[in-house]
Amino acid sequence: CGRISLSASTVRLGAPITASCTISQNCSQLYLEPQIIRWKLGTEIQPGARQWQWPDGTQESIITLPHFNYTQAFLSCCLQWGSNLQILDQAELRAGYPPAIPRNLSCFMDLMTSSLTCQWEPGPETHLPTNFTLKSFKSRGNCQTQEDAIMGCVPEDTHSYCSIPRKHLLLYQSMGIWVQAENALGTSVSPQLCLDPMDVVKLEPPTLWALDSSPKGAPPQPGCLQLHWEPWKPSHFIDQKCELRHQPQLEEDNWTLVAPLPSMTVQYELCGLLPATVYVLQMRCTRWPLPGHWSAWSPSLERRTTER
Amino acid sequence: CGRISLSASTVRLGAPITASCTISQNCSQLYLEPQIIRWKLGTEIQPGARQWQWPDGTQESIITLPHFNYTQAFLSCCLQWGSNLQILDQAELRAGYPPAIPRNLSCFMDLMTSSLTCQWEPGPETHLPTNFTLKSFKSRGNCQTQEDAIMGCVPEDTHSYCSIPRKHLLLYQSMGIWVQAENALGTSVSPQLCLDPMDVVKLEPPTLWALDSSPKGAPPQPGCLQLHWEPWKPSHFIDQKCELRHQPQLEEDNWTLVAPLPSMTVQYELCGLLPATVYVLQMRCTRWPLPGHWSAWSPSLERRTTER
Amino acid sequence: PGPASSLPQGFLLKCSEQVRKIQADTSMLQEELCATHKLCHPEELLLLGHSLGIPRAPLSSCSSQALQLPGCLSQLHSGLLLYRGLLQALAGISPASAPALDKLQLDVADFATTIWHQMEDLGQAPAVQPTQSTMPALTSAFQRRAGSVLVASHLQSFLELTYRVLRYLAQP
Repeated sequence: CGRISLSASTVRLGAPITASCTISQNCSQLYLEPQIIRWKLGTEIQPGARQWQWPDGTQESIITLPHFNYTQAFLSCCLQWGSNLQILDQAELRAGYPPAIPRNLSCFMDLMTSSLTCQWEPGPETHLPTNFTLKSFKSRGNCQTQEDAIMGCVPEDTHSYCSIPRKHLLLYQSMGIWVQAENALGTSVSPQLCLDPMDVVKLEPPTLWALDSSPKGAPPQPGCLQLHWEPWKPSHFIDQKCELRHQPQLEEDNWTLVAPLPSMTVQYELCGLLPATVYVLQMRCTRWPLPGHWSAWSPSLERRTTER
Repeated sequence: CGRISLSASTVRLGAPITASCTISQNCSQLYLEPQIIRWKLGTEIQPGARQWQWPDGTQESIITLPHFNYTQAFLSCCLQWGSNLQILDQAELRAGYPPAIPRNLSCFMDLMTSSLTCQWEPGPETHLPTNFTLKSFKSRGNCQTQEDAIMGCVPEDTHSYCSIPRKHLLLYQSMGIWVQAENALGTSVSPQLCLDPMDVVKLEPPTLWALDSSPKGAPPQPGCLQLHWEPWKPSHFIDQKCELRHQPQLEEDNWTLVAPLPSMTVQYELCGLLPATVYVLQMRCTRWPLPGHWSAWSPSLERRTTER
Repeated sequence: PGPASSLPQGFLLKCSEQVRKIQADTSMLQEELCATHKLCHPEELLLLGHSLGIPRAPLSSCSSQALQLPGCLSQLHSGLLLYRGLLQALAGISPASAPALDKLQLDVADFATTIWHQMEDLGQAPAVQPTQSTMPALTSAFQRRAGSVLVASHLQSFLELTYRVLRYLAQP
């Protein structure tokens, strides 16, 4: 009976939209004397439509909404019939913005799930359904050549991160990674990262213990602490270096750093501390000499040094 | 080289198991002088095997374990070769019990998910992988005739309940339901239920309010309370009857029952109570006059009756 | 005896409950269509319904002046099959409305079965169930949504009339 056609069903916010509605000949014969086609945007009648009749009796009306400022609305083509306005066709109009370039793309390798998780900032609200896809390919060196494309990773609804499963990864080789954002008004891509998943392994902090006696079983020297630490178990196969920081419990942010330290020791004597004082100690490690990220600092260990 | 064949890989706990191991001719030529085939159950050597050689040079040994009392063990066929015993083939043996008849099958219809959930008691441990399936068919009257079979409902691991989705149900007609349990040693079926899902709807309790004034706006009479209640919203389409119980707050289990009550009222005046006393009131409803289960009692409503 | 002495009390009680259940389902669908697609008034879509040829189910044999039980049950059954067919033709209107539409379809189908079984018990059921009449062609998403609003509105009137018939049949 009635059919709406649109210049576009999705436009930039504030842009014009032109719509036409044609009422077929057999519909007009539904005992309707020639009629003005009315347009409703939501529930409001819209002025300014131009209407004419084709030789074959078809009626057509065209309307332009100069500045469409709703993110979503229904445009209805109507005719008066009986006591109220009859809707003959309805089109859903949407307005918003093309996707901005996704920023701050960063990735880390999760050793427990062996998956590479990348996150990004999606940019300002577009008001339109926008699909993000994490794209990547296997490569070498600085990712100038694409060897095999990897299946696109589609994040769960509204998430701004995605995890590429182990079976799609080629460890110890470079891979090119970027994010693509797409909606009805356009597509944008983030700058490309080039990284080896193993270079972005996320390390959990090491575990730090204080021992009550020195190796020969004697109590620790005044102003000294006997320490032992172990890197995070799943990362034992990775060569690492660590660093220790300590400060008296009552002080604020006055850390003393002891670095570099090996990732494995049987026993380590830390001296030069004030006697009979409670110290707070923390440790972190990083893959080394191969590249990697520092782990977070370990939970604080609190220990009192012996009297003089 | 070696091949074990068993009388059965799964037996009742304590039953005998007979196994034979044949060592092919070309295996015995593997510079092995004629040898005694040894059997190991787990790590223990088993005595009492009988061995002979076939005309074609094949060696065969047969052993019977008179009372196999492990729920699970590995039986190995071995030969001495070099310093230690070589395992040529290995079979997994299992023992347990056939499934008992599932008992106490009961079902209820969840109005929110529109699914029929049935639960049962699986019976004693069988020590064997046992599959339970909730089987059902559409029927009429007292389920003597099977009209359409319904897809078996397989519970999630170790669960003793299963939910038949709405699309498999025919409401307001009888359906036959039973549980089948099956493992390597046998199959057992529960007695069959015959029910209309709507007759086992699980009703949530009604909501009970106390009103501060009587219909004409006057404060309630001494020893009276103005009440209002509403059945659980999703069950509004179901005709129900309800009952109210009340007792002074300090008393224990000395309820007075007011029944039957309609499921919907604008206002109800409950009198005959002690004045200036705090009462605890609860309400429950059931489908009526059509069959159904009583809902649980509603949470307690506490109200103080007015002074004389 | 009353107009429906041959109908068991249980049957009438079940039918009344099924009608109320379907009325509640239909209201849910109507609320969903109004909320999601702003199609809230069937009277705005009469012309469209006319041009699409969306049928209504007759209940002429059920009028209290000239109640004719076999004919009434048969019209109830055929009407329910018609509405079930219309609801199936409207599948896919939108993800938001799909659950309400599925639930409604299943409840309408089950009510039709309740009526059919009773007709069989009364020996009034024809050998073969009536086939589904042809469904209107709904070519656009809007026509399916508008069609749903109209079908829901027609179904509510059908159920309203059915409920009055059941109350009349339940009179002693």
